[in-house]
Amino acid sequence: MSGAPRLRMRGVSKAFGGVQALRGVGLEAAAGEVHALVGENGAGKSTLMKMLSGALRPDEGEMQLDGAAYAPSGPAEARARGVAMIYQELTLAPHLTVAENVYLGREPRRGLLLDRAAMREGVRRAMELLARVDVRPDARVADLGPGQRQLVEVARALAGRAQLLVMDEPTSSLARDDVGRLFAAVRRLKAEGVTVVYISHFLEEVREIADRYTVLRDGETVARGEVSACSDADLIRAMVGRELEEAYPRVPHRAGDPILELQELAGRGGLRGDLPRSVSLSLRRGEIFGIAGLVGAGRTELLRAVRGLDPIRSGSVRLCCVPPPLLGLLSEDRKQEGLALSLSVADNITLSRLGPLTRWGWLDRRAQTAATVQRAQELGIKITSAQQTTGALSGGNQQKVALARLLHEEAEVLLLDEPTRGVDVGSKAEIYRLIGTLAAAGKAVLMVSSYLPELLGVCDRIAVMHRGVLGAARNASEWSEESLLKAATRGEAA
Amino acid sequence: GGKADANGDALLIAVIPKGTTHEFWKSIHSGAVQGSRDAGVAIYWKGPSKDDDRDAQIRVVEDAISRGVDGIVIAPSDNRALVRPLEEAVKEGIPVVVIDSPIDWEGKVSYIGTDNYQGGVVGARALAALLDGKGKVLMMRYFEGSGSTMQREIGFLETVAKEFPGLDVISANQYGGSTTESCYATAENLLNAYPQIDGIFVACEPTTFGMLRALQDSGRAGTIKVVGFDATDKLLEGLRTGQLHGLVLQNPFKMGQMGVQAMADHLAGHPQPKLVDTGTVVATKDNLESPEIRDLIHLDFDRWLK
Amino acid sequence: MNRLRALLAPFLGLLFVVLLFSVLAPESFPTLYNFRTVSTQTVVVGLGAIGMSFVIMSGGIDLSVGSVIALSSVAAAAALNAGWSAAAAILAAILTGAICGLVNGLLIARLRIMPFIATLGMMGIARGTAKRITGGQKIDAPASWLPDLVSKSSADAWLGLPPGLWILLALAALMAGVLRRTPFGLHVVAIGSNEATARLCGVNVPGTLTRVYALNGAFAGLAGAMLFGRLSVGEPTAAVGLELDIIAACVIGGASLSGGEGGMLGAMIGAFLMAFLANGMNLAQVENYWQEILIGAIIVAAVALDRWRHRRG
Amino acid sequence: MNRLRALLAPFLGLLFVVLLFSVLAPESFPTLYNFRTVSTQTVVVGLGAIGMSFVIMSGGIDLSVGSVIALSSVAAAAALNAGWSAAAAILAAILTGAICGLVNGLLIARLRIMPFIATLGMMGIARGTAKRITGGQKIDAPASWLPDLVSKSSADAWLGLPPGLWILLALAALMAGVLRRTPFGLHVVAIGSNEATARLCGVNVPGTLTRVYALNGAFAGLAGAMLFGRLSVGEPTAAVGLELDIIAACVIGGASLSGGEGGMLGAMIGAFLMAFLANGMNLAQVENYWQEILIGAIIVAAVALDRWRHRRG
Ligand SMILES: Nc1ncnc2c1ncn2[C@@H]1O[C@H](COP(=O)(O)OP(=O)(O)OP(=O)(O)O)[C@@H](O)[C@H]1O
Ligand SMILES: Nc1ncnc2c1ncn2[C@@H]1O[C@H](COP(=O)(O)OP(=O)(O)OP(=O)(O)O)[C@@H](O)[C@H]1O
Ligand SMILES: [Mg+2]
Ligand SMILES: [Mg+2]
Repeated sequence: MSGAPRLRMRGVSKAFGGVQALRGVGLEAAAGEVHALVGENGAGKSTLMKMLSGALRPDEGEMQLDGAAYAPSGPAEARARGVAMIYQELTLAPHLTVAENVYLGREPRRGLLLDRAAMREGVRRAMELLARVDVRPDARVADLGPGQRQLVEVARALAGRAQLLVMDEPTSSLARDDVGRLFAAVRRLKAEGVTVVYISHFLEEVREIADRYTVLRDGETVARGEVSACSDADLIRAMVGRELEEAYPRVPHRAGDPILELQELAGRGGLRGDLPRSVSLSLRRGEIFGIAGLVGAGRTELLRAVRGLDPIRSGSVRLCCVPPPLLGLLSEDRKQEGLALSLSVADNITLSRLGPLTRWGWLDRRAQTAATVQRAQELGIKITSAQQTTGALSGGNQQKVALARLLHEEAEVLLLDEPTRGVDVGSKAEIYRLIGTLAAAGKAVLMVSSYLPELLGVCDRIAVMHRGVLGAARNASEWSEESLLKAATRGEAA
Repeated sequence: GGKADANGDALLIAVIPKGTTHEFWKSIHSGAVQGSRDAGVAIYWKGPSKDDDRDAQIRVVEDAISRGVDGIVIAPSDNRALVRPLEEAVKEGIPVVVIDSPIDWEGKVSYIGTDNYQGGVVGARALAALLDGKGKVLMMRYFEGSGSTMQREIGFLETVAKEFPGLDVISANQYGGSTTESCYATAENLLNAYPQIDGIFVACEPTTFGMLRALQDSGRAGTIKVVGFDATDKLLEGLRTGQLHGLVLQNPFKMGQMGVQAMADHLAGHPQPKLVDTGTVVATKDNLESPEIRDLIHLDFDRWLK
Repeated sequence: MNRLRALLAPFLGLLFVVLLFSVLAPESFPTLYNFRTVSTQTVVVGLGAIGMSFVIMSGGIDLSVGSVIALSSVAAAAALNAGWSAAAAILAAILTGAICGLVNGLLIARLRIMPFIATLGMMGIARGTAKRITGGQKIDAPASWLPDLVSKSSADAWLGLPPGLWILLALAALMAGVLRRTPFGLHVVAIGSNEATARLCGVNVPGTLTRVYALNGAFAGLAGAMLFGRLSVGEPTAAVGLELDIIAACVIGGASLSGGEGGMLGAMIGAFLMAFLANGMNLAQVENYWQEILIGAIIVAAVALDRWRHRRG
Repeated sequence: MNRLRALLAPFLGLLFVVLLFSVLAPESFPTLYNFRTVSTQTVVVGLGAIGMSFVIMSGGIDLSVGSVIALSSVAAAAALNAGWSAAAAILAAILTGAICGLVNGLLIARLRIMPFIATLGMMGIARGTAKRITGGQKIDAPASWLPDLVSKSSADAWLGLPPGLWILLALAALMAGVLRRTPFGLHVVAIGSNEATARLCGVNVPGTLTRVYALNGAFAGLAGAMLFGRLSVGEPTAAVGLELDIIAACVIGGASLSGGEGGMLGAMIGAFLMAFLANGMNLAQVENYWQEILIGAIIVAAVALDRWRHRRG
């Protein structure tokens, strides 16, 4: 028993229809180890981990837990074998309470009935571990914010007495403090001998928490080793398969006349319907303006209010010139909102501005295809045909399709909400270059991001949002990660 | 009848009822079979797939025309809606005999059926006789748009107004609806609404059945004089046990039989009378065993339909 | 609490209808006898609504219940005709319904056919089968104690109320417990709330859904037995469109067709609201078409109110 | 292409039904006269299916069309009675339908009531209103050329086929173009595919949905005028349950009730498949209940096949 690692996967392959997602992947992790799994979008990380959790079954290959063969027939059996997973997409049932969600599928019973007392107690203990006792076991999940929801997700994994815990991008909606608490919990588990597989696109997180790593590229294992024995550049090279010259490529651009002015803007977004509270800013042509802040600060709601998707309570949105410039919004949630995945790439790109593609009220398909192909070339989107279904593209390419729509719209003001969320390192750099190119062409960019290095690397000016109030804007060079974080948590622009 | 050869030796006559789910139609079917045996023709029995659905019955007529039958005997579910398809049948050389319910159309060979208005008149007189010409009377209607029952209902109301000033109609605007259970629920509700009723008139089988069930259930069966329509085993039992007091009976067997016979005779070139009233009689507990009534109610369907 | 607050509107609606007709028809509406009448009229829809609540909570729908109720009423009649006891006839009806429901469940859970479609198909299949069995006729059955269950006479009453009402209330209470207090019920709500989550949490989604539809079929079967009791004949053309009344009862009671929301008490209130409305209108001599118009308007108003409440939080 | 491949199964089904009955009833089924008969029988459902295709593509459903068709047929009859011309009567029917549809659309798009519920309410309201207008009776109307549109006699035919069929086919072709080739159509598909995306892209979602339901109502109104033509009376109790036939036509033709998928050609194939099946069974003397059972089974089979095709990719 002592010789075998906790987890061993060998020669695992999986295909979805024609797509070979995994080909002969191997992965090993010992007891009490935090193992990072990294790779580009679509490399196959989530797919590999879903084999462990029983959500998917491998076409080929074998898996072992503590030396014993492991081939779960479904999530229930995986959990019975001590494997827990936090999925990349939030997987909570909004109509159920926190306790019901945490124990769904393995409810403690008293006779034929649910043992609600035991469920409450278990949740309370898990939340203590995360130092967030404010999340009550009987609260309905629908009433929680996104950060709290992700904590429920974590609690579900913690409450299960797992031997192997898989975390697929668990921090994408977490505030900094909660990330810290999560890491503390992970360290405690590690000390108890639990194995953690940790998936993240943030290399600094990998560096902070992981002992060893495995890199996937195009469904194959391309590198593995000790985290302490490799540099970020090594990791990136393994992930992307080439040297990445610059993480934040800069395209020279100059700010021009003001194009968008917000004054004391207050909206009706957010859980309590009062976000944002007060936002004043002036955006100029050829400028990239960044907004930092914690999850739930109201940044998304600000962009939606400016775009006219959410109602405005008070204050004003003023646009220069007549006719007013067009506003285009890139949604933070590609799957749910950003793209109609079952429609073609052409339809997705042109949907927001069909006018120029019609003659006598009828759509000219050939013009639509031409416009699509042109945008695809400009942005380097890899498509086989304009009529291809958007859902078949990889995540990075999907994000570019969403961006291409803003170009097709000929929007002058681009509202970008987390433009690189869930996007891998290589694609990120391309998107940054694209944003720079747009600014150089005289467009104004208002960019929201929770990833501070990219704000600092890409933006000209940055302001911090705290509880619905936007602080003063300063040049990017005057900010550091520390000062941004401080402003985001305390709300002072100092 | 030139198409006789195409269909084999016998003439083929389509007999089209309004529906297939009431025993009434089984009697017509039996009569039609008897008629076909008497006349040496073949019949083709086909009702609409949805009962009392005019468009569905039109389809059946149209399909019969497509099929190239030699004649159509039909109980039209509407006195106007069926005119056009039947005219088309005549245009295709297919003569039409109408049974059971009248139709506003001159092109028919003959109408053989009950005078529904007269059925209401007979019902009113029977009820008045049971009540000695005075008392509170309730009438529950069938569903909105049902033509033959409407005629009976009018016949009843007009006769009461004209001949029996002592009868007080306290409710006549509530519809039972097209299914048995909706008639039943409405009957229950009406009985609750009127604790003091002396007589009830209902103009077809589902309403009579629903009313009978409601009376039985409320324990008032037998205390209120009821005149209903049509004869099924359940209704006859009600008559025997004194829970119903009169059933206006039509003669569906005769309609089917005479309908097919008239069509065969017409195809053979014999002129037919335009109108034949198959008549209505009121069955009561006392005359149940009389030969006239026995012939109407004790049909052994197996003799014709097996 | 939240769930109780959702019941407020339908409850006030029920109260309003009862008060309104007590004023409009003071002699006949607010009497014990009339209440017994309305109760027996509610039994069929009410039993159907118990099963349908599970289906709607799971995010599904069942359009076949009307047909299944008719088929089960035929089955009960046929069983009695074959010389079976009344209890055995009830079981035969329940079993018939459960089998139809099971087929629905398998189509939905295993072949992954949308509930609307699968049960639309079953609607025709069950109705056709009922007509096939009876040759399209009503079928008579020998006397038994089955009709007494839905009798409103005081002789048959238990504690002054019809036995059918007690059965309905007892089963509603029991199934409310099953829905809220057992793992099975939790799984049903979870599937309706987020099916992918339920799957990932190891809930046996196909198995649970199959059981939900089979359960609904069983309740439709029991409703069919009660319908047989009311009519004392098995009728293949009965209960046409009754599925819409049953769904309406659930919706008026606060259920959401997108799943995860609803409850047994609400469904019962909805069923009684519709029955009192029909009864009161008959008693007050209101023309029948008003009933259709009003029920339609109430359905829309109930949901509009609920949406408005939701939006205000 | 993908979209054509989805039509293969319903088309083969139609072919199979036609061939089957050509063998079973060789004298009467495969004749021009019978084809004219089936065409006129399909016109009402077919017109309904054109509008319903838009609704289903947008991810909605409309349960009220049967009632709206009945109400419109009453409106056509009333208009003729008031001395209007046949063309004006058709317009009156279309307008009546469009108004009902508009109300549905406003409830769905503005008050954000689920389509199932909003149209379930309208189902009762329209039916009750039709009965209210006519006092529950059918209403007679003076003779006009309106019934000739759905006549199958060769005297009224255009190029050998009934005028109604040409109207149906022309409108189906036109609306197929509208669905696939106009911004409005693309917006409808986008809403059915992902409503949030459509909103994000600046599509006027409430406006588009309102127009979709109003359009569907207008087609139901035209179908009502045709039904009046067939019956030559306006009948408030007509077309009960017809909405399910119309939805079934769309589904058999490959539409998905979750939105974004479907098409006009498929809906027409579905409508003709059902009409040929009913007609063939009548001609071949198959008992009615088989028709109900078979249509039910075909609906399920069509969708099961589609699911299976999807899963295989
Ligand atoms: N259910 C599915 N059907 C078809 N293809 C799929 C499915 N799930 C994943 N894929 C494909 O498999 C490949 C691997 O996807 P996976 O989600 O594992 O990537 P990932 O490494 O987790 O990427 P990301 O960093 O974006 O989360 C991708 O090409 C993806 O498109
Ligand atoms: N009331 C709500 N119901 C459902 N989802 C919501 C609600 N409020 C916000 N969200 C969604 O949750 C996600 C995160 O939103 P959040 O509340 O964190 O606001 P935010 O201001 O966008 O946060 P951030 O400042 O990190 O952008 C978004 O997708 C947002 O649309
Ligand atoms: Mg992933
Ligand atoms: Mg956000």
